[in-house]
Parts: sequence; structure tokens; C-alpha cells
Amino acid sequence: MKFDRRFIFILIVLAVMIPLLFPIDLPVAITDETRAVYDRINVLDSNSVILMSFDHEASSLPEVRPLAEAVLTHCFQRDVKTVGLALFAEGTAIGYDILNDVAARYGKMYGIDYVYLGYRPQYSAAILGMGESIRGVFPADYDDTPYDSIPLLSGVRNYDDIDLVISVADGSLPTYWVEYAQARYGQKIIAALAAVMVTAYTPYVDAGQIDGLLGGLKGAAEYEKLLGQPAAATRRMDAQSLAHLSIAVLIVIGNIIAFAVRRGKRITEEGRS
Amino acid sequence: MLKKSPILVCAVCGVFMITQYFITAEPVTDLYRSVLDWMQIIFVCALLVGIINVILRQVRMASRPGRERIYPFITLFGIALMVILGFGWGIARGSPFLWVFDNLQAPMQSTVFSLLAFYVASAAYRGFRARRAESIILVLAALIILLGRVPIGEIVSPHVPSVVGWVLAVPAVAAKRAILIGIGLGMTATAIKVIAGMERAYLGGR
Amino acid sequence: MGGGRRFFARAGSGFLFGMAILFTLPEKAIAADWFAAERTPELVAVVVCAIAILVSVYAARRRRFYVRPLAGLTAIDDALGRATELGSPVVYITGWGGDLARPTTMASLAILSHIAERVAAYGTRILFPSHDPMVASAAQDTIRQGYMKAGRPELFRAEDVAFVTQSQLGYAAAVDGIMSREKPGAVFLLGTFEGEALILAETAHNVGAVQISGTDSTIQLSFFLVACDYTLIGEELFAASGYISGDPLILGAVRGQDILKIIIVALLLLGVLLGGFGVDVIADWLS
Amino acid sequence: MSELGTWITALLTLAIYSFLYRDNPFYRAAEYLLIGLTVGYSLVISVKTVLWPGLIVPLVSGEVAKIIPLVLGGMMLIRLVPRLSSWSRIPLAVIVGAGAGVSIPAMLKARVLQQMGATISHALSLNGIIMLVGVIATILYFYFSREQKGLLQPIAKIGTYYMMVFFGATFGYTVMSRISLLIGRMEFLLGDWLHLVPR
Repeated sequence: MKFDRRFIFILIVLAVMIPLLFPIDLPVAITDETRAVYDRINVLDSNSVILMSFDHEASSLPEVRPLAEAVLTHCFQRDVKTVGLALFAEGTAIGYDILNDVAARYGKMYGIDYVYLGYRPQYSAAILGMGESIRGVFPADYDDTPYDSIPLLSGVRNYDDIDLVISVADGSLPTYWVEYAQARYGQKIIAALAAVMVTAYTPYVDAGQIDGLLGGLKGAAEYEKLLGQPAAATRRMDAQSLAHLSIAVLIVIGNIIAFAVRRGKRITEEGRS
Repeated sequence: MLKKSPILVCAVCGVFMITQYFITAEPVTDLYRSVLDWMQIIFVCALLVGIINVILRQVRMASRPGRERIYPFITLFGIALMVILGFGWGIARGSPFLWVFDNLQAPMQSTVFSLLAFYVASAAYRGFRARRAESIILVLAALIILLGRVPIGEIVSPHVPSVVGWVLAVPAVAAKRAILIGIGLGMTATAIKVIAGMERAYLGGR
Repeated sequence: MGGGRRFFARAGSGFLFGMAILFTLPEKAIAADWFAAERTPELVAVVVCAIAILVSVYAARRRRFYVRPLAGLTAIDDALGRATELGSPVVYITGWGGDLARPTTMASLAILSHIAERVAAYGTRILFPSHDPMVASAAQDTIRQGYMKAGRPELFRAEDVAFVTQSQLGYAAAVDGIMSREKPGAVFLLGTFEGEALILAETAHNVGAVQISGTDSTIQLSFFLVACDYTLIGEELFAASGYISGDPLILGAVRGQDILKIIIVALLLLGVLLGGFGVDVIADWLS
Repeated sequence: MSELGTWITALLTLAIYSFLYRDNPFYRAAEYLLIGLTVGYSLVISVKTVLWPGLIVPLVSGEVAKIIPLVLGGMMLIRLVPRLSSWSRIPLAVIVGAGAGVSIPAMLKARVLQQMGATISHALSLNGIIMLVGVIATILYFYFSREQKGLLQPIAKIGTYYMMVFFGATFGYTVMSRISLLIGRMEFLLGDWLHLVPR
């Protein structure tokens, strides 16, 4: 049974495009996992320092950016000191932009409230190195300001001074954070992941190696709701829902057709015999 | 000599890399780091060979007559553009190299990536056939996650998210763990065969 | 092959010997403070695995072990036959996620060496676009050797086995293009894949190719399972090289993997049983 | 400049999407351009960030130890002369051997030992038992030395069921990611380019 799959493609385009043009505003329910991440960050205050690592490539930006923005918004709302860095070359400029954008919204000062260290290759070595000395891995920040002359970093030596690491990732980088920063230095870690990686990391949450997991656009939308600030993820949730529904319907239709064809075949065969 | 010595080199490197994992002595970790550096440099040299071959291939294609010859010129243009911009004006923030990356390369890559949304749909349509117990479970699990992790599922029933949570946290994790264990064993066995010189496909042998 | 075996015996016993030395070292080494004591579990695991695999291989020289057939593997010959019948080429891909340093890629190249030999015998063209220049280099040697073994070195075309680009999606776009223009009769997707997996599998299906896939990437497995005609799941990919070569020694390694599985299951049960009595030695030791 | 960028991006995006209809000259042009750009990009990045600081600069400043990677890299480069290509087997062997060696303890730890530990330490609950059954059954599914008959048959079957749950769940989650990417591209086309939806 040959079917022109281009009809399916058109269906998907429509399922995404129509809700973008005419939003329906489906309600978003909060899952326990997302609430756990929210609660984890909600106990931090202006004495806390977090490390936000942009561990993703440019191609997954549409999914990763809302996640990063939601978590950063929360951190800046609570006046948490934020140190950004990137372990993928492609994430470097993106991380810098996101951090600056969100910081500007909350009137945060570079160097005092937040700082961006930039990119280091060889992520396992970088993660291990920061356990001894962050300054050793990043002698200067992204703009080449020496580490020692940045006020925010004056009391930050290594993971002992970092309350939480948030890895924004579309791939396997959180594994390295777990294996090196968590296993060796006991660093607390939260992963904000592209949805595709969620099933890969639930075992780590289960084993207590990761403190919380924020997954995909849905996770970002839930977080936006918890913050009371609907943004990009919430806006896209309608399209996401409708596209999922279309695919589910396609699976069902595909099965009905296959079933009908099988039955049809059986009947004609019986007729022949 | 060039038949046997690679196998020996492979065995020596392999045994050393296993050994260094267990040793904290400074000279060993230093050597380990050097080997990692060598690997990077070997890779870049291989990359140069690969890129030169790409260029030669495109030049060869471009010299064949016919309408097709326009395409290799496009590739050669792309390479030349990046190389000239990158070596001429640097790769720092605000450089033309990054402008081309941001406005041409990255969006094209995201677009190719987003083709997956369509392929996922067509694969779902033709691939999920609930015939036997296994495939029925496969289809059900996919449907539960598909609908359970977006607002639609939550409208159907407030219990949907917790069911989804359970599926993800228990049976899915169990299977994943076992698959990982199997892969770990398979990889280890393959690596041992490689180091012991039994698996030599990469040298053209077997 | 005799020389190879002798060499293997030497390399293997050297390997065992080295491991044995390491194994007896810890006591003294901890005192000398250069042994990473917290890594003892891995050391024990490495030694146990090495012994299980190498002893099984050694035993395989005496008697041939039974291994149950895998559906994906019997399909390989059918797929090659079909491509030959259609007069269309075969495309072989090791996956963007794996480089030459990854054992998965090695396992894939081992399967490739067999397929190259078959393809050469049939006079069918094989295309190997690669994302990694080192994999491309190794594959050139592998495939050239296959053509030589089949006695048809003149059919080997180096330009069919080539590096394309490192970029994941640039590579996916290129392979899509190759497949839609060359219309292969069979596509092999064996190795470590990431997001590009389904792009390739769907395009292969669309041009009417039989797709045989296998990967160690748990996420992409779900797509291969849905989209491809045959899929080798996880460990099956690693066992496949043993099956396909028919080399009793390599089959011995499969046997070794099975012995390890029994040990693992036994440890799991024992660990849980002890845990029931409040003794968490095994769990603590493992993590 | 940014308006120009938006237009170029939009046209290239459409050229790639045209492949969904069928292979055509626009897609092919975009494909060849993408290959060119990515090859050029990786050439620049790897020379500037690896070869230059990692080999050339240290060599010039007299680091003798860098002769080893120089020789190994040279053996790789020699591949350009087909007659001498077998020399490249040495650096290939370094990569393969070192890669295999590195992976053995790392794989055993992350994929075998830790997964075993996590399974055991949470086994004393209903979910833990369901998990334990699944892990063992699935491991035994991969038991190759016997046919899946007798006792092994139902066990392997249970293993398959667990795997199907996992594959189905992964499929569902991955669909989520992929759709999000498409939404991102659509917002670009409809918002940044056509200004039909707010950004």
C-alpha cells in the first residue's frame, strides 16, 4: 500500500502553523519534576552562586533557549549570582546572548551580578579542572577581563563555592558533569535538557546523581507558568500539542488502514479457496 | 613492517590507556594528556587530508562538462568564503566569519534538523503496526508519552502526567539499564579484540 | 591467518599478563599512593572481562560454540542480492556519532569488511560517505581489502569512500542528496548515530532501499526500530561481527560476553538478596 | 545587514524544505553550499584552535616533545600520496588502540557497574522489583549462546516488552524535540521574515 507521504508533511506544517497564527492557549499543568527544579532554585538567594553551562549546539536553539531563559529569569528574580560558561564551541556566543538578554531585563550588572567565562574545549578536562580551581580553567572571562578583577568571582574558587550547576544541554554533556563534578566533587547538578535527552537522564535522577531535570519545551512552559511569566515556550505549546495530536492520529489511522487491508486480503483469500 | 607494526602500536596504546586509568602518578597522567593531544593533532591532519580530497573531488566534478558542474562550484565557493573570512578577519565575536555562520550555516543546519519533524510523522504513520503483543506495547507507550507530555493529555485526565512519570521512571529505565549493560559488554569485548589484534578491519584485515 | 593467530596469542597473553600484574598491585600501590584506589571496582571489572573474553576465545580454538541466529544478519545477504538485481549501489554509513576511537565504529567496520567482500563478488558498487576523515581512511583500506579478497581490485573506486563534511546536518543533507540521486537498493546504518539517524533512514525508505540498521545509541534505536526493515539492537551490533565473519575465535568472544551476562545477573540477584538482609556491600561497592 | 541576513536565511530555509517535495536544483544548491561552508568552517576552526596553538606554536618555541605528534600527523598527511598511504596505518592504530583502551574502564563503569549499582540499591520496593525483573529479563534477551526456547523464551519475551516500553517512550519524547525545532523554524519564517506573528 503506497501512500504519498507529502500529505503527512502538509498536515504537520498546518498543525504547527495554524496555532502559531491563531493561538488557543491550552492550559499547562505542572509536573513534579519541574516543580522540583523550581523548588531547588527557589531556596537560593543573593548569597548563592550558580554555574550555568551552555552545553549545546546551535541547531537545537529553538528548544534550548526557552529552557535557559526560564531558569535564568528565576535566578535573576532571586538575585542569585550567575556564572555562565560554554563547553561546546557552538554554544558560546549563544550563551553570551541569552545571559545578557535576561540580565538586561532585570537590570543586572555585569561582573557583579553575573559574568560569562566563555568556552573551553576538552570538556572532561575543563569540568575536572574547575573542581580544583575555576580560575585555573578560565584565567579571564569572555571579554578577556582577568578573573581576579571581577568582583563577583572574588570568593569563588572551585565547586565548594558553587551552590548549583545547571547544564543546559542537547546531548550527553550532563553525563560528564555527573561523572566528574558530581561523582568526584559532590557538586549538585540540575539538567535543563532538550526533550530528546530526557529518557536518557531519568536513571540519573533516580540514582540521585542529578538533583532535578527540566525537559523540553513543555518543561520550559511549566517553568514559565510557575514564574507567572508566560513567554516563548508557552506561546509554542499550542503548536506542540496539535502536532503531537496529529502524529498520534497518524499512528492510529496507519493502523486502521493496515488492519483493513489485512482483513480485506484475508477475505479475498478465503473467497478464492 | 607496515603490516605488523600497526597492530603492535595499537596494542601498546590500548594497554597504556587502560593502565593509566588506575594510576595517579604524575608522569603517567602527563603522558596520558600528551596522548590525548596527539590524537587531536592526528585528527586535524586527517581532516586536512579529507578536506583536500573534497576539494580535489569538487574540482574534478567541476571540470566535467554539463549542467551539473555548477554545484561543485557552489561547494568550492563555500569553502573559499569561510577560509578567506576566517583567516583574513579572524573568528572572534562580530567577525564576518561568524556572521556567515550565524546567518547561513547555523540556520541551514537547524532547518535540516527540523526536517526530522516531518520524518518523525511519516515514520510514525508507516512504522507503528500494532500486530503482536510487543508492537502493541510499543504503540501504546509512544501514544502515552506523545499525548501525556503536552497540555492535551492533561485535559483528558489529571492522572495522565503521573502515569507518564511512572512509565518513564520504572519500566523504561529498566530496559535502558539492561541495554546499556549489554552495550557496555559489547564495547568492552570489541575493544579487547581490537587491542589483542583480533579485530583488524580498520587496517584492511580481519 | 596462522601468523595472525600466533600474534594474537602473544598479544592476548601479554594483555592478560599485564592485567594480572595490575591486579596484584593494589595493596602495595595504595601504600605508594599512585594507585587510584577508588577505581578498584573498575579494575576488577576490567580483569574479569578480559579473562572471560580471552579465555572464551582460547577455548573456541578447540570447539565451536553455538550462537543463535539474528534476523538482521540473515537479511544482509538478501539486501545485497536485491541491490545487485536492481543494478543499484549499496550505501554504508557508520553514523555521525562515532569516531574511529569508538569500539562501535570498529564493530561496524568489521561488518563492513564482510559486506565489501560480498559486494565485490557481485560487482555491485558500494558508497561510503563519511563524516570523519579517519573513519573514511580506515574504511578505504577495509573496502579495498574486500575487493582484493574477492579478486576484483579493479572495481574499487576510492572516490566512493570519502570524507564529506564533519558537520552533523551538513553530512545528513549530503547523504540525503546522494541517496536520492544514486537510488541505492540497500542502505546499511550500523554504528553510533545521533539526530541524523531518522533523516537517513526515512530518505533511504523513500528511495526504496532495504534498510538494515544497528546502533548503540539508545535514543536512535527507537527510530530505527520503527523506520527500518531490520534493526540490530544494542549489543547485537557488537556480536554481529562475530557471526558474520564466521571466525570461531571471534564467535568465542560472543560466548565470553554471555558468560559475563550470567555473572551480572547473579550479582544483581545476590545484591538484592543481601540488601534484603540489610547488607548493602555489593550496591555500595558498585557505586 | 540583519534584514539581508533574514532574507538569505529565509530563502535557504525554503530551499532545504523543498526537498520534502522532492530532490530539486534549489535543494541541491543549498546542500552543496552547506557542505562547502561546513568544510570551510571546520578547516578554519581546527587549524586556529588545535593545529596552530597545539603544534605549530610549541614547535616554533622549541618544545621537542611535539615532534611525536608532528611525525604522527605527517604520516597521516602522507596519505595524499596513494603509494605511501600504508604509513597512515600507524597513526590510525594510535587512535584505534588508545580509543579502545580509554573506553574499556569508562564503559564498564558508566554502562555496567553504575547501572548495576543503581538497580540493586533501589530494589526493595514494588517499583524496584518491577525494575529488577525488567533489567534481568532484558539482559537475558541478549543471551546469544542458546536459542530462545524453554525457560529462556518467556524471559526474553518479558525483556522485549520492557524494551518496547522504552523505545515507545523514547520515540514519544524525541518527537517532542523534533517538533519544537520545527516550531522554531516556523516562528522564524512567520515572525522574523514575514512579520505575521509576534516574536
